[in-house]
Amino acid sequence: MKLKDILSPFTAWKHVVREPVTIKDPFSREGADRYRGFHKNDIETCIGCGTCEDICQNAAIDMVPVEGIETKDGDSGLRPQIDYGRCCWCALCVDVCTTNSLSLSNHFTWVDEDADVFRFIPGVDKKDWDNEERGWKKPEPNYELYEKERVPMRELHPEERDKSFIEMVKGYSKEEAEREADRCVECGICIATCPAHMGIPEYIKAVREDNIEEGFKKLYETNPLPEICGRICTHKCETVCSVGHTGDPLSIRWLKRYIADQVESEDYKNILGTDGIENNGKKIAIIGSGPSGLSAAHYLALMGYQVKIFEAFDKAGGMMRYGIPEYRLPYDQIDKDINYILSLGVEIQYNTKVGKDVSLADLEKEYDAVFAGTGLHLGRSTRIPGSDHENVYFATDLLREITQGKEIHVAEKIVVIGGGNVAMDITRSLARLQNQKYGKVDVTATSLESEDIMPADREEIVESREEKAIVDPGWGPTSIEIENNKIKGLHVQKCTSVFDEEGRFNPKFDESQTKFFEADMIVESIGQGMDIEYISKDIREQMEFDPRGRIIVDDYFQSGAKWLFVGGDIIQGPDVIHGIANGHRAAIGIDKYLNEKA
Amino acid sequence: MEFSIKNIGYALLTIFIVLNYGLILQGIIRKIGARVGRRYGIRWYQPYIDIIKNYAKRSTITHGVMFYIAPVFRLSGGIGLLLFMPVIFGSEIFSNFSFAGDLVLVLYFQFFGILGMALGAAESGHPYSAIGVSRGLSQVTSFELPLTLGVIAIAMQYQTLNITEIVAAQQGGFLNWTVITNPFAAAAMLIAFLGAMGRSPFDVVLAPQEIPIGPPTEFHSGLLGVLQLNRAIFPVAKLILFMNLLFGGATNWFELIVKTFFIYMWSVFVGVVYPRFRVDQSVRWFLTVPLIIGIIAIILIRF
Amino acid sequence: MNKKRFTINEDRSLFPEKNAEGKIDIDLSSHKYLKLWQGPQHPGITGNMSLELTVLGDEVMDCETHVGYLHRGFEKLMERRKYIQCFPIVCRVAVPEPDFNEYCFASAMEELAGIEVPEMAQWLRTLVLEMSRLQSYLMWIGGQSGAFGSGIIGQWSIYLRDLVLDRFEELTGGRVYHMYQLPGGVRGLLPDGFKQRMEETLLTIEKFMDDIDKVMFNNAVFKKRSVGMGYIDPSWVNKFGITGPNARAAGIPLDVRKDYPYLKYPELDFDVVVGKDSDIYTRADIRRKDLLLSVDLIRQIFAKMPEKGDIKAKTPNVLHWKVPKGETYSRAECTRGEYGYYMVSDGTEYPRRINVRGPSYTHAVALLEKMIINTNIADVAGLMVSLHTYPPEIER
Amino acid sequence: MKEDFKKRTVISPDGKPIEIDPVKDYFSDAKPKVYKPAHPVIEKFANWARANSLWVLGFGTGCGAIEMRPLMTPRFDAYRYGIQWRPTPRQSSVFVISGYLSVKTLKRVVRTYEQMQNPKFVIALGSCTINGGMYWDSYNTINRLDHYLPVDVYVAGCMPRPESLLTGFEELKKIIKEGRGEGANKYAENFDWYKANQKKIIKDWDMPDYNW
Amino acid sequence: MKDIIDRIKTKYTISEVVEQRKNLSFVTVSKEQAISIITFLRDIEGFKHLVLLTAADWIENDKFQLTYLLNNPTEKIDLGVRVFISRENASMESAHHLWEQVATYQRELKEMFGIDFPDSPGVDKPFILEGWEDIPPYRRDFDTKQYSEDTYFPRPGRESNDPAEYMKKKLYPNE
Repeated sequence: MKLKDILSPFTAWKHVVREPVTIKDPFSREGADRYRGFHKNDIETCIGCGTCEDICQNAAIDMVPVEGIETKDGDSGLRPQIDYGRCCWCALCVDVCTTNSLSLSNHFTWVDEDADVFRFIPGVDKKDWDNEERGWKKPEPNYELYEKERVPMRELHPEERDKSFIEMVKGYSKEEAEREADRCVECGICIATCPAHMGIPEYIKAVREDNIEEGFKKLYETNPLPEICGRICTHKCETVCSVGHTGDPLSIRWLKRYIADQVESEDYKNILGTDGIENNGKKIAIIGSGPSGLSAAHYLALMGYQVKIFEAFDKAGGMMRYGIPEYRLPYDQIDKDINYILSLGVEIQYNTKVGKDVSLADLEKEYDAVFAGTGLHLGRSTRIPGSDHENVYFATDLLREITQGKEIHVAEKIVVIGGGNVAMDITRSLARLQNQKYGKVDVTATSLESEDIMPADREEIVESREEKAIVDPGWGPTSIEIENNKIKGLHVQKCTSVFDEEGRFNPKFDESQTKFFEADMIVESIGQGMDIEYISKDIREQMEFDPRGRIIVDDYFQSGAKWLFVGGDIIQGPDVIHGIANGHRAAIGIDKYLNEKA
Repeated sequence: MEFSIKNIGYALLTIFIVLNYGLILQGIIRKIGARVGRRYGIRWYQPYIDIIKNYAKRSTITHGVMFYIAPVFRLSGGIGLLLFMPVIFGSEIFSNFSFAGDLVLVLYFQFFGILGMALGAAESGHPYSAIGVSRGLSQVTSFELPLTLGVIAIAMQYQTLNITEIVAAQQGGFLNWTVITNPFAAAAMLIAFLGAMGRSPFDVVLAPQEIPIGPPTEFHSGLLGVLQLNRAIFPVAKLILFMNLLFGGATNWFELIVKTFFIYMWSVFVGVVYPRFRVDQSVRWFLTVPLIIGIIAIILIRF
Repeated sequence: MNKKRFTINEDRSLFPEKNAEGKIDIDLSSHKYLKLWQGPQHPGITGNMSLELTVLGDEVMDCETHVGYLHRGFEKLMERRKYIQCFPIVCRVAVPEPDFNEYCFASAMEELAGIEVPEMAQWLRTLVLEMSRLQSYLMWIGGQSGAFGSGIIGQWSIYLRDLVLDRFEELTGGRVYHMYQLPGGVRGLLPDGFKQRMEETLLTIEKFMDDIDKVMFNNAVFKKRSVGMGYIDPSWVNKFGITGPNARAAGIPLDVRKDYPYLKYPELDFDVVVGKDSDIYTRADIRRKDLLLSVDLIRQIFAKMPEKGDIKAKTPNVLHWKVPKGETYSRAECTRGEYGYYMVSDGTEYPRRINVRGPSYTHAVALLEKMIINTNIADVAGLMVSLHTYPPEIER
Repeated sequence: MKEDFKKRTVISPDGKPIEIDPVKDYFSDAKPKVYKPAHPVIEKFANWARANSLWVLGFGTGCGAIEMRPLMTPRFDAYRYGIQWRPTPRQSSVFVISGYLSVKTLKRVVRTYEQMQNPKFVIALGSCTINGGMYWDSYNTINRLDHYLPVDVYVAGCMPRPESLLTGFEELKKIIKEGRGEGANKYAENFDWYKANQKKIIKDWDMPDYNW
Repeated sequence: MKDIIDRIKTKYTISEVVEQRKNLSFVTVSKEQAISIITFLRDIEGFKHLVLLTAADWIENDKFQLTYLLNNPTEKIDLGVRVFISRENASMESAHHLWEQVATYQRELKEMFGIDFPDSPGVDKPFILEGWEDIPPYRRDFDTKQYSEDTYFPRPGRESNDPAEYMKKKLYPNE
């Protein structure tokens, strides 16, 4: 025992005169800026996707309905409720939150006698820490628990594609598709928005797990035209995709196409197991072989009905074939889907226009029920001065003629009026034709809506510009200048707003700002109208119409004339997926109607 | 010395003052210890609340008769030690029952408490209590040796066994204190004092990390309250004993408080910084250094 | 120093004879022995475990450790959690030192999934591991002196640990459970002014460590209690699977940081601290030096790490991350020795089997049971703390 | 049942064989009593003392125990609020259940709780005691503490910080001062229910129903 | 590493070799030869240190996998020795004579997987669990969630909705 060892411990006593290091007031001590304290949720931003619930390993999060928050497209109306009898404050729910609405405050004290109170809906149940700025937020930068950026779709370069009608989108490879499918958080918000309510998360899961057959079956449960839909669907699902709130939405459409592309025509029946459907002896007539007609035909055929489609043109597909340019939707892909439907025993009678070649009344007699999905084929006119000129065309007519292989008039300078997808289709088709004919492009698309509210898909606008077409939105056409019976161009004025405060169509213009688009051909593409001349007067009397002349149908698309079901673009739309959904629904309705009748 | 009812009143007054002083001292000493650990520590009046709390406990369980008697023994040990010494020198009221041979009796009372505790703790049936008691007895036995040697040396020095007389002999300035006049005896006793106070390195009896917490493990509620009362009185009584024997006693309460506080601080001063000896080490230690000093003291006095 | 193995009584004639297995046949009905339970509620036992001691007088004749009071079935729970969901729970395996769990889990998973962690994240991980080591040692040092009955060191060191926890809170958002080393990277860069505040903390630690040196390591009584006590024979290191400071105190330089370099340790300059006396004091001293080494390493890390960089590698969507089939073992040097995760993946979203190899598993059961025999019951706590065991990692 | 607890015959030191039934002989199995509060004035004073002298049992049952040390040490220094630690259940008045309880620990916790003297209080820390916490699906940890012991205060967090814990103690003080800290009486009143719950999960019940 | 495996191969049969990384390989050996291979590795090849002993349940193959992870502290390499044993009456030769801590591992395996190690000291004593009556919990066929729900009754009042189903209920209940 050394003396030093005995004495040196006494140095500890110097601390007795030093200030204690105690925190004077521990009750109001605050957590660090990053502290993972109690939950906050911005319920306005939150969409109730439930990803937080999925990742929570403690099963601490419940998705519960909240008063005052409605269930709508892209918002389940549910909000996370957190059980502090489970939570471990790992903040993975914050990190994975698709909208970044969830965060943690740096408050950490919650004491109570009752064990049942430790359960609350952040943001709804008011808490002291709701307005606390500090606390855990998702780390930055480059910190993602799932990939926020979309796997880019390989496309033909503008130079490669602007002369021909070859399909420009190449489709995903297996690796790309799996990578894209991996981004899905499986919330299922998209299902409600999809008119056909496709099982989107399920088929994406099938892609991820490389189980194409399973995915393909899933597709056909709700959609008999996956090849077509996989290319030209308006993909409303992607607009509500929860992943899209803080990143790119999933390429749901391309994944659908990926599945369909992987399956060869000859394997269809095998995979779907649709051999040997028993015929139930009932006959259904379908007018029009557009998406709704084909969809209805498909599901009716599966139910055992004998289905016959009456088609006015010499090929099936309706607007899908005659309204959509080939570079977006190659004809062989249309045939792939249609051929499968036909293989189920569906007959098509081409070149038969109901109302002209055969009357609706005849169909009523001959068939147990009739489904009409005749679509919108009539172009609408702007009715501005000069719009009756012969070189003023309707986009639908031109597109149809291009498909039919007819030589159409292609001028050197073209103006397209309209901002929808059809306008873009015709713009780009004309650009290709100009390129073929003149080696240069001079086509301008102008629309009433400004660029941010243009109804056309974003990528359509971008791609149009890539193909050297000019898109100049936000102008309202006033007149077409005609000189010597030749079109000189289009006068437009600035459109300041399209819809009024109540959301009705009521454009306002700034007359001081005008512009003149030079052109020697003008294409109108401001919408289409329906042609229901084939429904004779006596039948119409049984049916109901709304003040704007549209047919009123019930939930099953059954019109006032009980045997007549109407669907597709004339009821909802215009787009393919609504048509498919309507056709499916109507098929169920017809089945129900006939069963009840029997 | 005449015994009268009045003396009982005086004794009770002494006990009351010493109890309060003991409790406050306990609080303050714990605060000082906490300060070395850089914290504030308990409130100075916490020992009071603790005692009230323990008496306010509703239930008490028993392990047998001795279990009840032990705290009483312990407390009587403390009170006995106190009451047979003059607390304030020269004061009629606080001279208590000091008599001619009180030094011997006082030494006995040192031991009395732990013996009573031994009986009760054994009755409680807890192994830690049993181990604690055996440790306590061996340690007390070993530090009694140097302590007694020191006391004998002092008794020989002053030729008396009466504490009052010993104190009287030390009056007249600090140079007359035994600690100056008989440093070896004082050293032996002060080292033994460390053992008597039961602070580390000699806290083998309670030893929270080894046998939590030794003899009183099973005592609770009111029984613990009694032990706590003793814990307030007993150390002060010991302090007064050492003050009387070594530091010239006290002629008033202020002097008593100052002196006893510093004597107490001696054990705290050592206790805070050292870990605990093992029992055998502690016994060995008492039987070496202080024992030798004590023997030297005796020899020096004798010759 | 006294190298002789400690025995209480030189005269062993009073004690019973050992049998052929080297153990004593204990006949409890002989009334010579006392059964003594230490724990689970016992201040001298680290964590919630208990020792069933059979004592003769003051001396322990037989010891059986009882664990399982903290068993939560992590290895089972992880089998029904996705990989990402295992991430928050692994750190709970060893409460006072969660980061090594996070690292071992993440690195095993990254190895199977073939993910390269970005440079910056590796530096941050190294930093967090060293900080964790620091705070764990600070907690231990209080425990070691406390086990011998000196409370004052614990007061200081837990305060110091709290300062480190404050830095942890700033960096990781968690005080005790940091949940910082996510598979693929880490969860945040250093906050503003962190280095400076950490430096202040380190200076405070160094200052207090000087005092602790004087009060604890140069303390006559502490030396008396610890020198020559709890001897571990170097030959036991392999026999019992001893790692870390316990092995280093016996003169065997086992340190995963040097032997199987991981993260950024190859770029840091340090020597393995080795002792030779293999008693409680040496082990304590090794840990003190290791603690100061951590302080030094943190400074080195700050000096060498880049200012900015990616904190996380790109990983598959964690909600359905499938780790390729395979099995691996990843290890790290924690304060107690080699910490490891053995992971078996069957190619699904859920781990097939994860086994946590905590160093306490061997130290606190087989080794402790052997070492405790023939010691004084007063030394049981000190001996146990000197092996630095954490029960939660034994039973998980 | 463990070997130690089985009935057996032992030879006493004086050579006579004695029959012992450890469970019966070594423990008392009298049921707990309900203790009526004293006169309101006395009770109020007593409650003030109880609230200001919280003796916490030093039994770290789960992770939360690690935050006890900061409380005892300079940084948070709970002693200044009248909170002190006792190593023995007999003398403690507050039992802090620091997080999850495995069945094996619960058995010890029940015993320890029963050894504490009335009035006694329980503070439950963390998610685990409320609804199972992160071990909600574990086969070895309980989900709801209030099924086995009466709980006075819950502190949320995983694990709760020392500051929260101090707030919990303050809350407990408030409860005691208001005279609502009657957990021990509640336990005695609903003794059969608590016992049934405990026995349901503690499979090797080798102790008397009540250990004082 | 490769030469070590070659050397083992000269004496024993190894059915599968996986090189996980440069200093970690796994070999599969038969139940009969396992202990003798491990002893060989410990005594001749310098794998003196046992890192861990654990098991994995391959219920679909009706096998338990035992992994003895050995470490060579001088060469700084690890070798995992895998042994597949049948799940039915699972039993394995004890290795407690090789390393002291193995008995502990074997006790745990016996308790958690029900793999018996005859002759291992104290193998039948409960290690972690107390009064366990169900099948050994680490076996794959033991459902811990189910057990917990049946035994520890979670706090009532929790109810969750799946967003997709809830939206269907709210927005298109009939479709």
